Amino acid sequence: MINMVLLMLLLASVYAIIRLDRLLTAVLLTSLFSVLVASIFMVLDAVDVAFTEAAVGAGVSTIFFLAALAIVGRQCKPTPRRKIIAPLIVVSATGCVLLYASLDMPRFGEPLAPVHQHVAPRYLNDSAAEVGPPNIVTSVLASYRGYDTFGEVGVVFTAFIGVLMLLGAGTRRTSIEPPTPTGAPKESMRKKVVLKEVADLVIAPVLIFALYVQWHGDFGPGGGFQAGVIFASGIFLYALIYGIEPAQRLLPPRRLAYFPAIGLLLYAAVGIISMLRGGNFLNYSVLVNDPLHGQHYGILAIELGVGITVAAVMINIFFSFSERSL
Amino acid sequence: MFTALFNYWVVIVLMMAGLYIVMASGHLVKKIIGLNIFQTSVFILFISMGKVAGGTAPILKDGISVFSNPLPHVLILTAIVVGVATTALGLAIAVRIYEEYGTVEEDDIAEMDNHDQDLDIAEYQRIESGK
Amino acid sequence: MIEQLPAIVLLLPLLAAPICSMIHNGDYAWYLAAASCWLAAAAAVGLMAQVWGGHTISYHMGGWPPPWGIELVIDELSALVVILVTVFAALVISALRESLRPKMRKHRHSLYYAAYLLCVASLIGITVTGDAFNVFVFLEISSLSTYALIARGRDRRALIASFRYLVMGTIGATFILISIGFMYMVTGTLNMADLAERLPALSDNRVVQASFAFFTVGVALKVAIFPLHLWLPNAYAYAPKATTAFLAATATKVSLYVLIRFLFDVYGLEFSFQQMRIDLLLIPLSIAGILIASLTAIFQTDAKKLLAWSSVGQLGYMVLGVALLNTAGLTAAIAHMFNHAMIKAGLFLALAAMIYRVSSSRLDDLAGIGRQMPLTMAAFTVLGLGLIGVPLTAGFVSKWYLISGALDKGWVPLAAMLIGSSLMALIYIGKIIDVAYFKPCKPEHAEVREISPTILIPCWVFALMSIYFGIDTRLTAGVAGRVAESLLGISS
Amino acid sequence: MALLLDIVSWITLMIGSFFCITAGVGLLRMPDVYTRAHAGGMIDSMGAGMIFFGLLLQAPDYLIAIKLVFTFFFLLVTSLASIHALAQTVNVAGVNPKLANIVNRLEKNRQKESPPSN
Amino acid sequence: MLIAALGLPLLGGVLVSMQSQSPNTRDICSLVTAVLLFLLVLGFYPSVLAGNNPTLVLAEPIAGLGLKLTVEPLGLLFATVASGLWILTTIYGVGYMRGNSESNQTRFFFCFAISIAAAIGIAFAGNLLTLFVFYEMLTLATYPLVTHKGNADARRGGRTYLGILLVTSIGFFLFATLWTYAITGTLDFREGGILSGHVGPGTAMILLTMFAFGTGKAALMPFHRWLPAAMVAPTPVSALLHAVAVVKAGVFTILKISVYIFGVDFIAETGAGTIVMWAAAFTLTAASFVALTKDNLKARLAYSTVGQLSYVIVGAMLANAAGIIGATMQIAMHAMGKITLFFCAGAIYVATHKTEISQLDGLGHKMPFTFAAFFIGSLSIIGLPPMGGAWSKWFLLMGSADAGQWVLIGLLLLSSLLNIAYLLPIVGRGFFRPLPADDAAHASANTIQEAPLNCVVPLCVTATGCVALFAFGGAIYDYLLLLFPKT
Repeated sequence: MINMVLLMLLLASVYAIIRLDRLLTAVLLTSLFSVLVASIFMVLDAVDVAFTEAAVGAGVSTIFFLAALAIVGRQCKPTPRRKIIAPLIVVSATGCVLLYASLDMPRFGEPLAPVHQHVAPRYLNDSAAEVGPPNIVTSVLASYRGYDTFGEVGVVFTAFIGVLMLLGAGTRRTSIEPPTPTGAPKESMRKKVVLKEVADLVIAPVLIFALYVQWHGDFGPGGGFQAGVIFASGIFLYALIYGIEPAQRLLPPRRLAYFPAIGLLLYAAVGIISMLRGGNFLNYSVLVNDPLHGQHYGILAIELGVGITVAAVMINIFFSFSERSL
Repeated sequence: MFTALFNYWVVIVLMMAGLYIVMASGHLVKKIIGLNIFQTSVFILFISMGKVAGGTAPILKDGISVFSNPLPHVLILTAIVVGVATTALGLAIAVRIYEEYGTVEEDDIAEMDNHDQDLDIAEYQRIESGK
Repeated sequence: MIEQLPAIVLLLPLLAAPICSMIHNGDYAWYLAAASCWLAAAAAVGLMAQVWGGHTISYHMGGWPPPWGIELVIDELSALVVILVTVFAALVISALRESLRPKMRKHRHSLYYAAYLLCVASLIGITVTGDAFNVFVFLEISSLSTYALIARGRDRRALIASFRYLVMGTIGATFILISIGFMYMVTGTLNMADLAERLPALSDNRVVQASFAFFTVGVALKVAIFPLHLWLPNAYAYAPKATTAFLAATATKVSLYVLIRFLFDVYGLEFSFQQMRIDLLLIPLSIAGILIASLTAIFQTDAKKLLAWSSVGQLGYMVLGVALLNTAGLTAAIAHMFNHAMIKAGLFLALAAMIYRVSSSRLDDLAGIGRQMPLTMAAFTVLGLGLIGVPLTAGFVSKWYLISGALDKGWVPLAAMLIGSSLMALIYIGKIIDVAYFKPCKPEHAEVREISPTILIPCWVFALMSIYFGIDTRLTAGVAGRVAESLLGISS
Repeated sequence: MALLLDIVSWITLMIGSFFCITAGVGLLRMPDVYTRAHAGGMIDSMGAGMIFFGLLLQAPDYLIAIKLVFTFFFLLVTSLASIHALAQTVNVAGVNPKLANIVNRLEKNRQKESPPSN
Repeated sequence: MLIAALGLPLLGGVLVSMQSQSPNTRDICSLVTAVLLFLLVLGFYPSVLAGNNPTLVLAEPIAGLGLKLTVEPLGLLFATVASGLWILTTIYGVGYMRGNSESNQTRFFFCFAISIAAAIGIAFAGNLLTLFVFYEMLTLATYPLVTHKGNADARRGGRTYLGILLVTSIGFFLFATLWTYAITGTLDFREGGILSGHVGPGTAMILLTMFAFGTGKAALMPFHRWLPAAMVAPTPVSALLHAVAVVKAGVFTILKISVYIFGVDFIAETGAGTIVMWAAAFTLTAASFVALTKDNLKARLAYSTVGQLSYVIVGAMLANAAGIIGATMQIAMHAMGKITLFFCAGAIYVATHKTEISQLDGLGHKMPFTFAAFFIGSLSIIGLPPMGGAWSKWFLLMGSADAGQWVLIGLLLLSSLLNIAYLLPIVGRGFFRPLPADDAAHASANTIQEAPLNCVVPLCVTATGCVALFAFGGAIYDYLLLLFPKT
């Protein structure tokens, strides 16, 4: 029942986004959209995914959107009448195909659906014996389909290279205040005393929580992606409150640009070591003489690789955007 | 019957809404918002596939036997980060377009492009070869 | 070492990319990039040697057996496409160094090479993988790196072209994700071989039919089949000079490989062609694509746009070859994938060399270039003849198979149309050659002289390869023939 | 004892949700931005507070209880600080509160600094 | 042996292109290659007379269809004609080039050698694919020759030349080849043809028409424009184009296809050749009428070639033994005759820089050998007895009589009369007209005299060749009977 209510809320927020011309509110509504989606994932027992969606969807992409809007401006022209018909037709056609398909879909939550019969049972029953960590999602993510996650880290790295090529590494020494929404005259730091106090109070726990999520991925929900993103949002908070300049002194972008590569290479190194020791690429059982330990170390190592890459990429992209928003 | 496929129908409507925003809006950032919504709704489709009635999160705990299917969760973990990567790159390109063209409205850019065609390309080259 | 080859051929460029991004000196980055590409090419040839004669290799990633873990499946078709990607990437990268030098600061070079290597690695990843979701992930890497490479273009229109490509590419990729989701929903597995066993039994299931529709539309966007090709001309025309050579040669070809792999192997011949009648859709679209693209190419005033439109036309040939559904047609499609990639890469490289000297790609700026840069223009002419399909060139072989495929089906007007369109190719290539050789040179280009050997040698390697593969076609048409028979289920 | 706990938590949950609803209505009906900010603040402080307390009583063991307290503390601090930031920025931008007729303090010293020319 | 035949001219071409500095060594080496080639081709005669055809597969571009070379009687005759006349054209070319001190001669001789290699390739082609490959090679190799001068009209002529030839070859010839491949599954030249039994009369006719019009080099009427346009080239090139390689390759292709792809009896029973025959007959007469109107000497000879080529096509389409033999002999005779005429035209140009027929008054006294050779050549073209041309015309008439085509006989005789009408006046003007006044003044200063020796010698050799062919007519006839083992 709960997810039906949440889905209705989703529909309402999407309708609002379609109608809105003021982009700032549209971006905030997208962030609300992600929070709602995260809560739906919670209800559908997808804890890891809810974690990531909340951190990534609501946190990081909203920051990127806001940074882009700070540069591009917040007003967009309403779509003229004639430009509505064509998309409407295409969209309704695709929608009909999807509805036609939904007639044969297995019932929602149906235990006998083919999805649960073929490949999944082995993960559920044997993963404890074969791979080890109780959190099956982490064991599937890191070990069974480790190559997928390797591709995934590749995607993040590609985005990093792309943004770096386009916007530069955010290295220009610019001491600029974060953009105050109303563009009011620059107030001295004194005005921000409340925010600074709260920030000092909150940033430390956030960073520690990120490390907790990183190492705790085997037992509870969590893992490399979530940890990286939470660490990055901690740094964003610091940058937004204290300004880009101190944040760049804390994590100099020129050196930070190495870390995504280091994370990806760490991940690949684990794979290559397993190749050198005789197994196939990313086969952790051969890492140490005892296969179960091998899997354990393997997962820890690649989760760390993923964490480093994702955190470094998100922070670097933020610095690139902030450098441009003069 | 209604509750059985409700999830999927809402997801289909969300997908179509996302697609509509991408196609209808002229503003580049609005297009990326549309893309974001379109991808996120596909993720809900995947996750609602994996739900087992009465199952809990796929974390082994003694005493619990019915679990939801972990495989869609793994796929969606990957897909979410793909979505963010695409959004980040799209926004970077949109920012660069703003710096070059001065606007992010699709039709202003198109009209500027046509103007470029009539602009005397030779003059454009001279700047180029002068650099 | 030998049985680890599938992983090695993928890892070489993929690991070279982060290392490249860390090296700040442009030249060392280039050496590393070129070395990794050439090593990957050697590994690809090793792979083809293992698979020659119809065997397949299965490599279990992470040591887990297929439906649970991810497996890499390599048969002759994927070995051929991997060779195509790696060898042409290696050739283009050796030409890349020269054309990048003045325009970008040192550091940007290494980033450029990193993005290039990521694109190469992900294209290999798509060709080699045997897992449906893995195709999506690597497709996403290749698209992202392509958007980044195109956005580096000198002209500001490259940015808007790259953005439009990003929007259409992401919609296409998400369609593919939806179709993978539907396939997973009704079969419970993601492994392609496993899917191939389970899908035919569910052929009347609506979800499978919808997944087929979404997959075809998604990949059609990537392959730039006729109505969904709008992003390609601008993307190729405004991309930085040498990158177009690589993109034109490999990006669309790998997506076509994915289309062939899914249409024939995963969905199965009966489902995709007899039941869903996809060939009734593909044949008119490809014919329209060929005619309209060739016609637009004739009236273009910008050389790169002209070649980009001709690429759309040639892609129409390949799709037509697939849709003809007989051995000759399919052989033509696969052989043309290789031949067209080689010829188009050479043409774009030669054109890039000329534009690098004349710094404009408009046709009347290339006037009289034949005398100033004789060797480059000679390579361009040889490759242009290859594109038209003059005998003793690679283009002729694939045209021959395609037209005989059309005639085998008894469609004489279709064969006549194909001949007509190769005449159109004669016209637009003739237009460039005529401008280059017979028009007097512009005063300000008087002092233009020959390009440096780093670009000239790859151009000539492409030209000589296009002649060599016109004569000894064991690798192209031979492999294509065997693969066509196995795909169509004709036991030779 | 368990029954007593259940009744008390039931009551606190009801109060918490009541507060949330009133704050929701407040968000819509309040005239200007400051009052709406106050309503928003009330959701997290009172509404969420009572709900967390109710849940705390239901918590089966210590670990979950500590986690609940920690989340509540974190939620309280961050959301109230963000509402403060919102209100302050609006104030800096020079929006005068509708209800009370007190002139905006910043407005005053701005006039003080630049002598009234008119 | 076969490899040497194809490889030698290519090797010669490469050698020529290497010695661009020293003209002498270059000319000698191209001459030596020409002579060696001629001897090599003659070497094939004993094995062909003995009946076995040496074959060789060069490469396998398409599965089951290789680049195959086989030596058979028809091909061997054409190869002999081509290689023989190549020697003479090289000698003449050297003289002409030296005489006019033309620019970039190395490129000229290089392309010359490549086109001869292509002609040999066409002669010895084993299947239709190899024929098409070498046919295209010939077009591309002769293109730089046509645009040798590089000025505006040379380029325009070159563009029409390449345009028509490439469009017709890719448009019709390739399409017809593929169609035959699709129908019969093989493209090999075989006695008695491969199409009999696979295809009905209607499609056979369409196929043959496509092949005929597809070979642009045979200059059937709508596609003959390139031949006069190619006149901008220097004379040795026109000699090469009209007598030795290009046009001969065109008609030889049609002849070979009708004999070895369709088969003579198959054409006879299905009447597939009627369209092409009447098209050729029309070209025959029309070209002769147009030749009458042309004042430029080379243009007139060009149109006369268009006419003479249609004789060969008509012979091929008559589809009986006499017709085919007449057609093959016509190839040899016309080659010999027409090359003499072109050599004379070249010699006149070298000596007096005159190109218009009206300017040729009274040159006969000054250049007796050239005009005598011209006279003999014209007789051979017209087909009067002492010259070889008579035999081919005779057999063509016999063939038409066997096929009962009375209208055709009339047309053949009419065109022979027209030949007389446009060739002999030139000879008359040369010998019987007095020199015009201003030339007379020069005559005393003796500026006008014979062209340089190595232009005149080839003239006389080819003239005597015409007469010799008349004598050897019988030997050629017996040799050609090999084509029809069964009759």
